[in-house]
Amino acid sequence: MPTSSEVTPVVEVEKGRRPAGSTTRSAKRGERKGAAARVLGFVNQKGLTPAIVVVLMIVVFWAMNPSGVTLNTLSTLFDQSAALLMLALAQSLVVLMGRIDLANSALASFLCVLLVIWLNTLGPIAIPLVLLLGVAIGALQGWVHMYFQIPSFVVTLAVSGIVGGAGLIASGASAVSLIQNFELVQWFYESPGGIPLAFVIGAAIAAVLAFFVAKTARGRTLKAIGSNQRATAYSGIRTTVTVVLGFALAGLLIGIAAIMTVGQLGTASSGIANSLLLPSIAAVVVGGTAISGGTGGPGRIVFGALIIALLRIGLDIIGVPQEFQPIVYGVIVIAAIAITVNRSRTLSVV
Amino acid sequence: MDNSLLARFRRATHGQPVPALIALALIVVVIAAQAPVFMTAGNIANVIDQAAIPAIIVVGLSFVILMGSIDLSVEGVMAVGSMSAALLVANDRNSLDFGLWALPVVMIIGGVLGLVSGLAVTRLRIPSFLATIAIASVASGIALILFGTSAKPQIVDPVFIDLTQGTFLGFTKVSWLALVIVLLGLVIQRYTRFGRYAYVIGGSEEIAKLSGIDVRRYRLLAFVIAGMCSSLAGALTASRTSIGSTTPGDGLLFLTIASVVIGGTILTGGRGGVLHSVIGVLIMGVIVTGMVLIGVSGFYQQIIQGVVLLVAVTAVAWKLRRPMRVVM
Amino acid sequence: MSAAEPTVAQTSTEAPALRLTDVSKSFGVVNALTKVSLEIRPREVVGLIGENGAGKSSLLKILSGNQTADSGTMELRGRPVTFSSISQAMSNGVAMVYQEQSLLPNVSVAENILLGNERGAVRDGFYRWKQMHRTAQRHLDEVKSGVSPSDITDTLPFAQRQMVEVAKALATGDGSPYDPVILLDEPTSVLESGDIETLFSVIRRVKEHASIVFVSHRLEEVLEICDRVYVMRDGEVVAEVDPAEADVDQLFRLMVGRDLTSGYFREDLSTEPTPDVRLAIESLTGPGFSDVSLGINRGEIVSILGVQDSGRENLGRVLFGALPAAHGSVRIDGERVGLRSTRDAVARGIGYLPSERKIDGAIMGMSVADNMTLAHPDVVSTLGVMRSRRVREVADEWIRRLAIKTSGPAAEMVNLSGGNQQKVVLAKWMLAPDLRVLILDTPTRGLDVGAKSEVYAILHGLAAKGVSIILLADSLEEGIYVSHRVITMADGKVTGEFTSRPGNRPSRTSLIERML
Amino acid sequence: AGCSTGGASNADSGETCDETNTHLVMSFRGIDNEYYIAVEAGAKAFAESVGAGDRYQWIENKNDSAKQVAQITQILAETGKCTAINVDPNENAIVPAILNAAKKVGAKVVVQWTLPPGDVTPESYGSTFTSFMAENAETQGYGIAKALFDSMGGKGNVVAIQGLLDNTAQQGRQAGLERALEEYPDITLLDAQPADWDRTLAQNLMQSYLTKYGDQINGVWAANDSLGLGALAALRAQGRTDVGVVGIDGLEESLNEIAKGTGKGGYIATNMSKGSIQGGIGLDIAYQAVTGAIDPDKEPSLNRAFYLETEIITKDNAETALSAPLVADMDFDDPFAVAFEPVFDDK
Ligand SMILES: Nc1ncnc2c1ncn2[C@@H]1O[C@H](COP(=O)(O)OP(=O)(O)OP(=O)(O)O)[C@@H](O)[C@H]1O
Ligand SMILES: Nc1ncnc2c1ncn2[C@@H]1O[C@H](COP(=O)(O)OP(=O)(O)OP(=O)(O)O)[C@@H](O)[C@H]1O
Ligand SMILES: [Mg+2]
Ligand SMILES: [Mg+2]
Repeated sequence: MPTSSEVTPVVEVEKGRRPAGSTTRSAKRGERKGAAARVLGFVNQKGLTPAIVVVLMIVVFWAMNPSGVTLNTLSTLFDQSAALLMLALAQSLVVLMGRIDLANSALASFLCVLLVIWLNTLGPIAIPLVLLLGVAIGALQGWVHMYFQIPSFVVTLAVSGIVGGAGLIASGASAVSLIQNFELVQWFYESPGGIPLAFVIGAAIAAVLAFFVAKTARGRTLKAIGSNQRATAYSGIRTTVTVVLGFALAGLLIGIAAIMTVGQLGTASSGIANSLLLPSIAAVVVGGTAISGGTGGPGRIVFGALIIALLRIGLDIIGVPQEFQPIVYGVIVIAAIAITVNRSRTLSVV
Repeated sequence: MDNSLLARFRRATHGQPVPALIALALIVVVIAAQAPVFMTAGNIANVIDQAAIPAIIVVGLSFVILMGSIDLSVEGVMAVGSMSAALLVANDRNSLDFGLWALPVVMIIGGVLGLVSGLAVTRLRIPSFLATIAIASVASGIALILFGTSAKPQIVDPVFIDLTQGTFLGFTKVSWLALVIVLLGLVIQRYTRFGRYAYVIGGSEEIAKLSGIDVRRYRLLAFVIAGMCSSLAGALTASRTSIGSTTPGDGLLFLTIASVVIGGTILTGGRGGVLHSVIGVLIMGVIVTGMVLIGVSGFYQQIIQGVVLLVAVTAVAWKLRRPMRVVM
Repeated sequence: MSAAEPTVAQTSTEAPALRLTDVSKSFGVVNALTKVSLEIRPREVVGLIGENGAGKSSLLKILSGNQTADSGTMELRGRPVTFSSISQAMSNGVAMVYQEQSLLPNVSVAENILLGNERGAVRDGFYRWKQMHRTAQRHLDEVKSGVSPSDITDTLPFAQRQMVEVAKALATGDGSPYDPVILLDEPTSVLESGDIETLFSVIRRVKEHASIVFVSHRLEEVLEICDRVYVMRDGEVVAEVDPAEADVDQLFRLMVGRDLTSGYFREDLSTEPTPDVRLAIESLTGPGFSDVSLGINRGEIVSILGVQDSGRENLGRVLFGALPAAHGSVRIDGERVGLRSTRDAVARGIGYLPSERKIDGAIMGMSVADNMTLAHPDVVSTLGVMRSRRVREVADEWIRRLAIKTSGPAAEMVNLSGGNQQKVVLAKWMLAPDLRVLILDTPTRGLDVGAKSEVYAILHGLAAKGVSIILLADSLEEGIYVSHRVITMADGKVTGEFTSRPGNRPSRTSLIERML
Repeated sequence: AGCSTGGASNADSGETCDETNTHLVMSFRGIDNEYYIAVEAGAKAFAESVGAGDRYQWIENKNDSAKQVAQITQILAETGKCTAINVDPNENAIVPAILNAAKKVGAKVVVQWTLPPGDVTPESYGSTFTSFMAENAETQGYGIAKALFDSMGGKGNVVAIQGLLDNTAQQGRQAGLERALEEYPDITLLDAQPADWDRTLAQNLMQSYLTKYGDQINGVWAANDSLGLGALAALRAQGRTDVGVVGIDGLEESLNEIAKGTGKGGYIATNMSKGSIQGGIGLDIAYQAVTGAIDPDKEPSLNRAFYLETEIITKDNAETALSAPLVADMDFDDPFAVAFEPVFDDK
């Protein structure tokens, strides 16, 4: 019996028409996989690719500059990426619900400013206060988004402008620094026994979130909303409440990111964390969470954040010339996403 | 069929940026009441001049967004456009002197960058959100390499500079150029297969595929066109400032995307269009100018822009609001 | 039209328009098609029937270039071909109207009708709107629709949109110089009876110069319109039937491989409701309906019949809290239901099965088990933490009890056939610890006869346990034979109420009278 | 701490740093303008003068604060104690983090432009913070304002185009403008709005100013030359050659404008930047602190925190400025010769 590939593809095509085969189809791809592809598919399915990419990158960096990749430099790198990890985790919750949070780093900056001011004036109460405010602003964003039915992209874009301006006013347009209570936030950046505390705490929070999303009823509804919000609502789940909660939880993580940042710097300004927005989104996607929502989860973000951290700082370590760094960065991000994105799940990519 | 006046008006204006126009009119009225000088011919020409380059960007951006994708590479591609334009026309760095022929060359370069974004999206299946961020990074690296290690290249070609600084019938030449490009965008949107399929693909990629439409090809083309528009905008910024720069588009990404959204082109695709986005650009431009004319403190401008963005989008999208509607 | 094209002298009536030989197709472990051989002759309507998941859609997708076969050959007008894309199939005169076909809401009717198939209306990439409108108008005239080609699709009422779909089906086959082959995958499942008649008359007319493959679960329709019928079972063609010599029972037997012993609507399983009122609706008013009062007893099945825009669908949605009620009250077992959110409804023991399974019912990206347990996580969790083993057990149990065809609880919904997806959505409510009222919006739409019959059996079983059921029936027969009582609605008002017991069924005509 | 691979272990080992093992690090924003090109040229000149060309590293943060902190922390984790850092902080808020990272391993830092927030000074912080070097933003803003006002004959109206509002240079320059305004009672400041250091935004803002104030405007004070040149383009487009513009940075383009201008209207003045000195001498000071050639704790107050001499360029000296070499003549043996004026008054 002839197989389809042996059949001569004779196609009647009339003159002047679009040539035969001008469109190629994708369904055929992936139907016949070799053993290697199956292994890769399994690795991808289990979300292990980001971890492998991290290891590969470290090996490559080490090969290029052995003295730059040591236990010491790596633990420094982990520590440096703790705030980024927090913001990426916050982003991942939002992305999981099919939304996006463009205010995430601007809110972190704003909370940093308030944390410094309040630690100076109100004392230790500043920490719970900042976390609460993060939760409140997050929840408010989620509510405005759901109640007015404005895309999260727009709401958070607007909020990033608003909290940015508010931070400017609160800080009096200059840096504010901690004059007391530094010890309350600084301990994050101690490394008892060489263990990068900030990153370890970050990873622990990621583990808790991963459990929440994968194993709890409430966490699963985040995913369900990201896959099909209407069907979730038709299952008797309060989607508005859930989305608001998701944004609120993200706000909490952003508050933690702010505490970590202040712990690291001892000061704050209205734009101190702003540059972390795009890296936080990249970390989420490189970590294998589909930007369209519904798949992936916080567990993988740890490796996504490490990949991005390695890219942001690692290129300096191995001495890539400055003007080539943006190019290398862009190319590696595309390559990393290309191999970590689980294509079988997403029907269309936009 | 409902034939009340309101219903007939609704049908006649279907797909037209009516809410955005109303918003624009309201904002103009408010500003003109506070600062009567706003309504002078000179100021209107200024507002249009300032809107010209963002308008060119949103023409390309609109097609990408209509298809449900997004292009965040605007600033990076503009940097390449600015640097390559500055180095191609008469300048103080090299002996090249392409004159206005630099523009098509720059647009081809931008088109190639758009092509790479498009290929990453359609072939590697990377979400456009990230593919274009990555390309923005690559583009800014290219701009840095073009910049090298000497001072910003100064443009000395008077014809090229006159493109943005000279006037014609009371408006800057670049305003007219933008008008031509916007009209071209409207023609493409209304009369070409590409333009119509942008709506189809944004409406439902699945139906488009099942109808035998080569979705990837059109999506790719949208990114190419967006790249061309952005690089042209970069070149025109170089003309306007008479230097090549690696950061000619700072802040324009926020501005253009906010404009597109305010105009009523929805980010999930399928609705809106070039005209919507251009009106969005005018709204943003009017607000920025208006705040200066009224004399709003710089501290509050960011907040006001954010609030206006929220309010405008809420107003524009209010009629779409209904129970169980899903908005991501 | 094609007959006018000089290049094609379609005299060889004997060469089949399409012939398949030993075509197989599998998805992983699922064999969707096994060595299927069949032919489609010029100027005939070929019926294709089979249970959900029998492989009908898969077969059509291969014919239309949407997918490629794993093995086997296909001949188009006597020459071997492989379609590697939809547009290739279209330019060779093979076109398909999909089961889940819907129109693009945001573009004009004309664009929808000629989508991907614009031919002369687009020259060198440029639209010639006049010609486009003219061509579209011609197809609209064929279906006798008053719609204008320049209307934007989502401004049309539902009924008109359906006719546009039909017009599109006609236009789709119009793209080649050859007599077209038009593949219709369940075109009638979303049509009302009047529109079905229009479609049939159109099919008869088009048949003069085209071959048509017609897939439907409504066997009467198949017998009415088809010249020849292929019966599929488990990916194989098991019979070729001449409709003139067959009846519904015979077709059913061939499809499912067993007799339709106890009656299609499973009236044998029907039980008497208890006399106590479970659901009391009082002067309820909502979007599209007003002043509805209704009492439903424990264990009673009430079907509501009405045409498009009768308001019955929204009544269902309001009862479930998915749409806001303007005023009125709803009580279950005497307790008032909040009606503010779907959550209120579920908390009171109400379940709801939406009509648009793919959009509102199933979460395609999630597993069968996740879909089943989504509404009642408490059943499978302790203190909010899901117990994986319990999830698997519960899902396995319902897969078995409802005979769901799937590889297991972890299978993704998207890989199930329509009928089986519907059963999963049903199971979502059945595992509720205290289900009191189940509202079903056209639950059997697009299901095969066997699956329909199984759904009816499930409904009777639920009623026997005391669940009250509101059924927005898909057909008059369904409404009449499955329920204890039939309510008719028109223009947002209840217009009639009929008891429906064996031997005392309301007549079709009396119902239709009240529905208009 | 017995770990011998970790670079940070250098901190507690007694190892001395000399010409053969000292790392030179320049941490700046980018290299895409004249100022940074001069900075790097000066720094390279110094690195080569001590034969450390292969241990010299230029890192960029592209206006990304978090990245700058991470980069420096990361480099220090590798190179440790024998590291001389010359840093242009992206914003003052991150200076403490940079200093703390350096202190942890024992490296030495020279900070350009912006002091850490609070009352932290090199002397109060300790030897890690070897020196602070800057141009006096207030003097700059004052100097160009004075040049502008003088060109206007001491009377008339000006508008100001500001940089980013939360930037310390902007704030200092603005203060200088205000001091000058006090000295010239007949000059009125009509308006001051930010244009975020962006040439295009400055051009747009100037157009709006012209709409709002029209002929009232006699002069434009811009917080840097990019803004000034943007404003100049807007003025030119409206044929307003009578309005004078001043800026800061000494861009070649503005020097040219000043040189070919009339001194009344058009580009009036700018402030010559000292890129190569900030790059070369800044690195030199950090290097000498690392090798022990200087002991920061023993240096006088002036040498710990100083301003460079401010040089206002007007039509009189524009030609000279234009012909000056990229790298200024520097005496690397006596780095503190450039310390012109103390930042903190002696207590
Ligand atoms: N993409 C796919 N991946 C995996 N399995 C598939 C896929 N498409 C179809 N199948 C399986 O192939 C079988 C045949 O499906 P098909 O859709 O052809 O059935 P059908 O006869 O059209 O059913 P229905 O009447 O419900 O539409 C089913 O078991 C289905 O689950
Ligand atoms: N969310 C809504 N808000 C306001 N009005 C609505 C809403 N949805 C539908 N309507 C209007 O209410 C009326 C009834 O709609 P509905 O969908 O309930 O009819 P129907 O029950 O679906 O008919 P059928 O059962 O035959 O499909 C229509 O005129 C429709 O336009
Ligand atoms: Mg099917
Ligand atoms: Mg309906």
